[in-house]
Amino acid sequence: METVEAYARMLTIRFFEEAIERLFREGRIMGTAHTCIGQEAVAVGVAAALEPQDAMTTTHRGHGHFLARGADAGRAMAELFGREPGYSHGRGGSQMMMDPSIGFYGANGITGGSIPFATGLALDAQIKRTGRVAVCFFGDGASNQGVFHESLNIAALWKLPVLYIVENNGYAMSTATRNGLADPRIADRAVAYGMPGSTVNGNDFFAVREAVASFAAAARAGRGPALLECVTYRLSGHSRGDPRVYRTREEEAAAWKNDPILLLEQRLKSEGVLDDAAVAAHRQAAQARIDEAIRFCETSSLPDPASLRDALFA
Amino acid sequence: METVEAYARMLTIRFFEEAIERLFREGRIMGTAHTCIGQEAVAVGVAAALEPQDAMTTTHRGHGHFLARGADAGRAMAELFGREPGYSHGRGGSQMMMDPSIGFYGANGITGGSIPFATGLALDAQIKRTGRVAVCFFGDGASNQGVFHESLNIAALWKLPVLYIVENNGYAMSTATRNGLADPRIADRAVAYGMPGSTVNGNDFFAVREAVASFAAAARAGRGPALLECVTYRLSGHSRGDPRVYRTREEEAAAWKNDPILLLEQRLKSEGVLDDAAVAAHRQAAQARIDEAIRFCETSSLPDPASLRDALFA
Amino acid sequence: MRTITFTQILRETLAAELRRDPSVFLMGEDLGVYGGSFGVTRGLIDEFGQARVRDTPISEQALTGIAIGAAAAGQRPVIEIMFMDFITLAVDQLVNMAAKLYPIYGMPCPLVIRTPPGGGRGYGATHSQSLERLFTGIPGLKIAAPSNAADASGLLQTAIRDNNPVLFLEHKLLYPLRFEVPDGLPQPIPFGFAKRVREGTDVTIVAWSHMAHLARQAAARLAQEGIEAEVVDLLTLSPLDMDTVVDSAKNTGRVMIVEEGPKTGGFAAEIAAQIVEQAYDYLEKPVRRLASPDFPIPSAKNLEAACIPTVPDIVALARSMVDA
Amino acid sequence: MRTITFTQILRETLAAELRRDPSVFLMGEDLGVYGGSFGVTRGLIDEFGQARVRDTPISEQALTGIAIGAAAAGQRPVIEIMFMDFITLAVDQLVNMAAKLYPIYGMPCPLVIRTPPGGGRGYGATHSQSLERLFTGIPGLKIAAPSNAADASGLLQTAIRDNNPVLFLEHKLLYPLRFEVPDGLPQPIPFGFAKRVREGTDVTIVAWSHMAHLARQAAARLAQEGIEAEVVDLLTLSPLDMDTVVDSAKNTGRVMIVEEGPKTGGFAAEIAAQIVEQAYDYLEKPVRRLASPDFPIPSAKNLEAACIPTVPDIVALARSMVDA
Ligand SMILES: Cc1ncc(C[n+]2csc(CCOP(=O)(O)OP(=O)(O)O)c2C)c(N)n1
Ligand SMILES: Cc1ncc(C[n+]2csc(CCOP(=O)(O)OP(=O)(O)O)c2C)c(N)n1
Ligand SMILES: [Mg+2]
Ligand SMILES: [Mg+2]
Repeated sequence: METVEAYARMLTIRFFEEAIERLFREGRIMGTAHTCIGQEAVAVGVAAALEPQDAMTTTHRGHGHFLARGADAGRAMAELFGREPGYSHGRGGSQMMMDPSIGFYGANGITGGSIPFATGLALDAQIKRTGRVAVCFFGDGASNQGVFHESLNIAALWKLPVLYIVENNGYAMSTATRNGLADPRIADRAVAYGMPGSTVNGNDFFAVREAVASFAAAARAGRGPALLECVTYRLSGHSRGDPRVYRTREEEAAAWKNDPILLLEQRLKSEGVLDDAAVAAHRQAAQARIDEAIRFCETSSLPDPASLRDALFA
Repeated sequence: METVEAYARMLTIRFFEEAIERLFREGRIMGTAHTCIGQEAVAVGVAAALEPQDAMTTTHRGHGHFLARGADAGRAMAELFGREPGYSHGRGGSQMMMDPSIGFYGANGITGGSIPFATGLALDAQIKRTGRVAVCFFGDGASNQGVFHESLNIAALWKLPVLYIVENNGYAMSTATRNGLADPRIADRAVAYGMPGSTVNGNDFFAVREAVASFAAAARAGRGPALLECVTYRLSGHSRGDPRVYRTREEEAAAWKNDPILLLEQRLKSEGVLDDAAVAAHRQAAQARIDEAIRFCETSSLPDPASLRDALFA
Repeated sequence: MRTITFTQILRETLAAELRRDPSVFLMGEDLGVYGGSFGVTRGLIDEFGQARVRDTPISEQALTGIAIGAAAAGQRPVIEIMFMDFITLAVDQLVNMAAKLYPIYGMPCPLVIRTPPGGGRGYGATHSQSLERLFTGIPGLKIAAPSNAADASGLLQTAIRDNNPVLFLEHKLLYPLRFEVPDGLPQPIPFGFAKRVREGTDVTIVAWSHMAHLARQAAARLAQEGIEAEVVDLLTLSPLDMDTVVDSAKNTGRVMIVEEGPKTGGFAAEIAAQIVEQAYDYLEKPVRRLASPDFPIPSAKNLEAACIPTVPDIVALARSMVDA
Repeated sequence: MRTITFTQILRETLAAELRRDPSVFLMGEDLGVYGGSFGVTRGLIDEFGQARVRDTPISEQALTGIAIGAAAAGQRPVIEIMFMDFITLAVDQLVNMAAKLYPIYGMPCPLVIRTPPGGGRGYGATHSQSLERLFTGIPGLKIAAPSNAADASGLLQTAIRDNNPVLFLEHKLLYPLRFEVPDGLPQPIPFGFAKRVREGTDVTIVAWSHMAHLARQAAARLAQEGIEAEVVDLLTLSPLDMDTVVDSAKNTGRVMIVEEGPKTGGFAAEIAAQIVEQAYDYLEKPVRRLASPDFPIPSAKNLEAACIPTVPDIVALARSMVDA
């Protein structure tokens, strides 16, 4: 993925998430959602390093990953609106969408639930020798689930082409990483499986893309899995209505200075790739895509409850 | 525990387990059991380092640990005979016995199932400041269960007084350790939790006792948990009727040369603690204890099915 | 009397039990400063501190197992599983350990597992399930499922003082609702006694948790139509008080059971089967069950609403049983 | 015709499916050289190699989840959970992932989970449970529970070719038993069709898995007493063929259901409830359930035998229903 395209996707994600938060506040969408404001460079950095045939899984906080992978913003948002054109026809909501046609194997509402699933996608890739790499996003909190351990051990044992991308965004809900992990350097956990592990600045699009590209190449070459810790910060609350009592506004203000979008913007400007006018145009275009997505949702039809009737089994 | 007493307990365990295997072959006991022949030095080495108030949990392969901790061989065996005086009144069988009065908190038929349980005993000890240490036995195979990871992380995070004793006996059923663990050096797994981990020769009673004593002292002093890998060999089959197709008779013959009982006997003889007559006397006494246990079982009554009636809730 | 939310009375009850017995402590994900996903434990950490209002990593299996171990050693842990859907991760510990400790090993296990089942908030298929069915068939576990604040408090006190593992269901739609309760805390309510919360002669409606709340409303509407429904709120599913249900069945001759989860394989079936076993000759109609269709709870508002039984659904089925 | 053990026909069936479809593979603990705890897969590794008869570490949750992922990508994994008791560790993956993939995400999940339930071998409370009740209430899972070799083969073929997750129960007491089967492998048996394995007019006995095997024996004994029992073997619990059960209920007017697990909260309750819903007017007697008491299965031979329903227990209950 070209850098400017990556920048544009990060903007799309940001504005998508801001729109979701606004729509909840306004009572125009219901249910729940977890936005990824501040983590856009991880999503897009990873997506930028992948091949079309690669597979991606994500978590409850997955809009960004899905959009980075090429999801249609309108259909993704329609899922939150509970409308028929939503990726799950309104059955799934924010945490349960999938589109294998773009190599996106789903968000997942169970913390850690997709870790073995992605590992299974990698097993399939190994069996079929497709050259596919499976990329599995999860959080610092999810790395405390037992299935993390079980899956990483098996992946390493069988040298499966899977990359475990842990977004260490500082918190699992209200639990700071250091209060959830005995050793908060998550990449260290790779040691237990003799697996390569490393840590990058998750707010640096280039650093993420580079690390993923190199691990993905190794996985494709049959050298097995890796654990990549992307250190970032969840600028959003955990989910809607989070009063964020577990951290200070000062801490947040400091984190905003590392807003990955600003960082990329500054860099692209300093390299002369973009000027102020181009930045404004990109921002406007991204906002327009989101506004259009909202219009699409509001004019699209509700799912028909009768459609559930014979939909239980394939 | 005095060394000669330890030696005597190892003999009791050995003859107990040999009797169990014989009784199964003869059809005199039913159900299932997993014997620990070859692993006696771990059981007794650990037990020898503990204080009376300490707590111990074990696995499906737990007769040795229970006897090392001071179980009555007759009542333990009665449980396998399905008799009323059995530790669980015949309800539990080989894998489900407990006697908190000697600090033994149970065998467990679920591989890995007792890891969080022991961790919870340690939490209780920490809350009550009893100075108790909880000791948790499990196997190389069990260390692949997710709950291992979850429990060790929490124990390290909260600095709980628990020692995780992994008996790396070469196999989980038919699965060689290197085929079950991506990194077969199990003690390495402690790194992920910033927890001390080390490996000892599990066939060396003294090495085990010393390692446990030092970790237990640290835990008692509030310095938290540790992972101790005891490398040993399961000379028995996995359970009764195991044809052991997954390993060669040569490998077994070599392992018999490291029989921990022989090793201890040689050492005690070379140090002049025991002579041939004393060895023979100890062996005879141990065998007599087991023969007496069998007689006890055969003359004791069956449990009354009516006793289950109001026994579901405490 | 005073009015109080379900959430607030649970918080007061937990606080009272924490004060009463030093062996009681709370443990779960984000219970402390955050106060739990639904705010039940909000503020408790200020009075009782981190050691007794204990945040854990996201490790449902171990946190449950650790609580079981602590309970066996004499503590009285009250754990929270943030959504009942996540209790799927702790099934081994509950089924193979907690439920076996006393009957097999003779070891009491005074443990409470608080967890919110239920849909109605658009949270989707993995945050909306009513999974009591995973445990109703497991001997050795008790299950309480209150439908209002007073019962919740009384049952929670009993649960905490019980020497056995108790699954305590707090339906998420109940949390914000306000109920009348006596001043102070209600007395503990013994397990195994269903409540005839409304007397009636035409039809018996058996329910628990949020569906019992709806059943009361339905009965009020039915009364306006001249149908007198008797409502039996089970309070606990294990132990199950069939005597009260059977009495009522004999009284009305018509019984319907309302359950939020999917119809097939639910606990309503057990109640129906027992009614037939015990009151067959008194039945004027086949026992009927009202439940969700056999489909995961969808998130879209209109789909979700189409699945979960509503007051009008209860009214309609009751009416049809009386009419026909 | 030939006689063959349950174990052997499962092995032949797995081999045939492995040969037929390269996307089928087996995965589980100690399946390969060891051949599985009950020997079902013995020798298969020699023909199909380690990649298709795949030993895993002891990690039930991940091995199930990995299989789900592989299935979503187009493989047809057949996993083995060594004892059904251990499936408690995989409940999250089965309930929240496998069962949701198609109905919510629209993603087929062609996965088979083979596992042995049941007691009778003195293995104790965590190696003897009949835990189909954990899954009968979960929409999105299919469940097959054969009682003999021919059905086992036919159902297993169907399970492997189905595009949905199928729990396949192999009762451990059936493994060594010999059954008559046609030469070659039986045809696949479509799911959702119960079998009236014996016709009769006096009483219907509904059962599945090993209890259906016992029910046939009980019916033979009853015949000697002049009681003609009709035996309905369900074959699959999900989908559930109530039509055949209801037909039989209408035919005999007396129905008993035999289940190995504890009585309360078992699947027999569901069948009882549906019979009442669908055949109430035809019943001459209340539907009865025969099951284990609400207690974990004990290991001592005499205790275990006192818990699990036996042929004489079935005979006695059937007789009492006809006599009275
Ligand atoms: C099994 C399970 N446990 C708990 C939750 C509730 N929950 C949802 S997100 C979350 C925090 C996850 O933290 P992390 O993995 O760091 O991801 P982040 O939210 O930071 O992106 C929790 C506890 C859940 N959805 N599933
Ligand atoms: C959850 C669970 N999975 C599988 C088993 C079956 N099983 C019993 S013992 C065993 C091997 C355990 O290996 P290890 O932990 O190394 O202990 P060892 O037998 O070597 O003492 C297995 C697979 C079980 N009892 N529980
Ligand atoms: Mg996080
Ligand atoms: Mg081992």
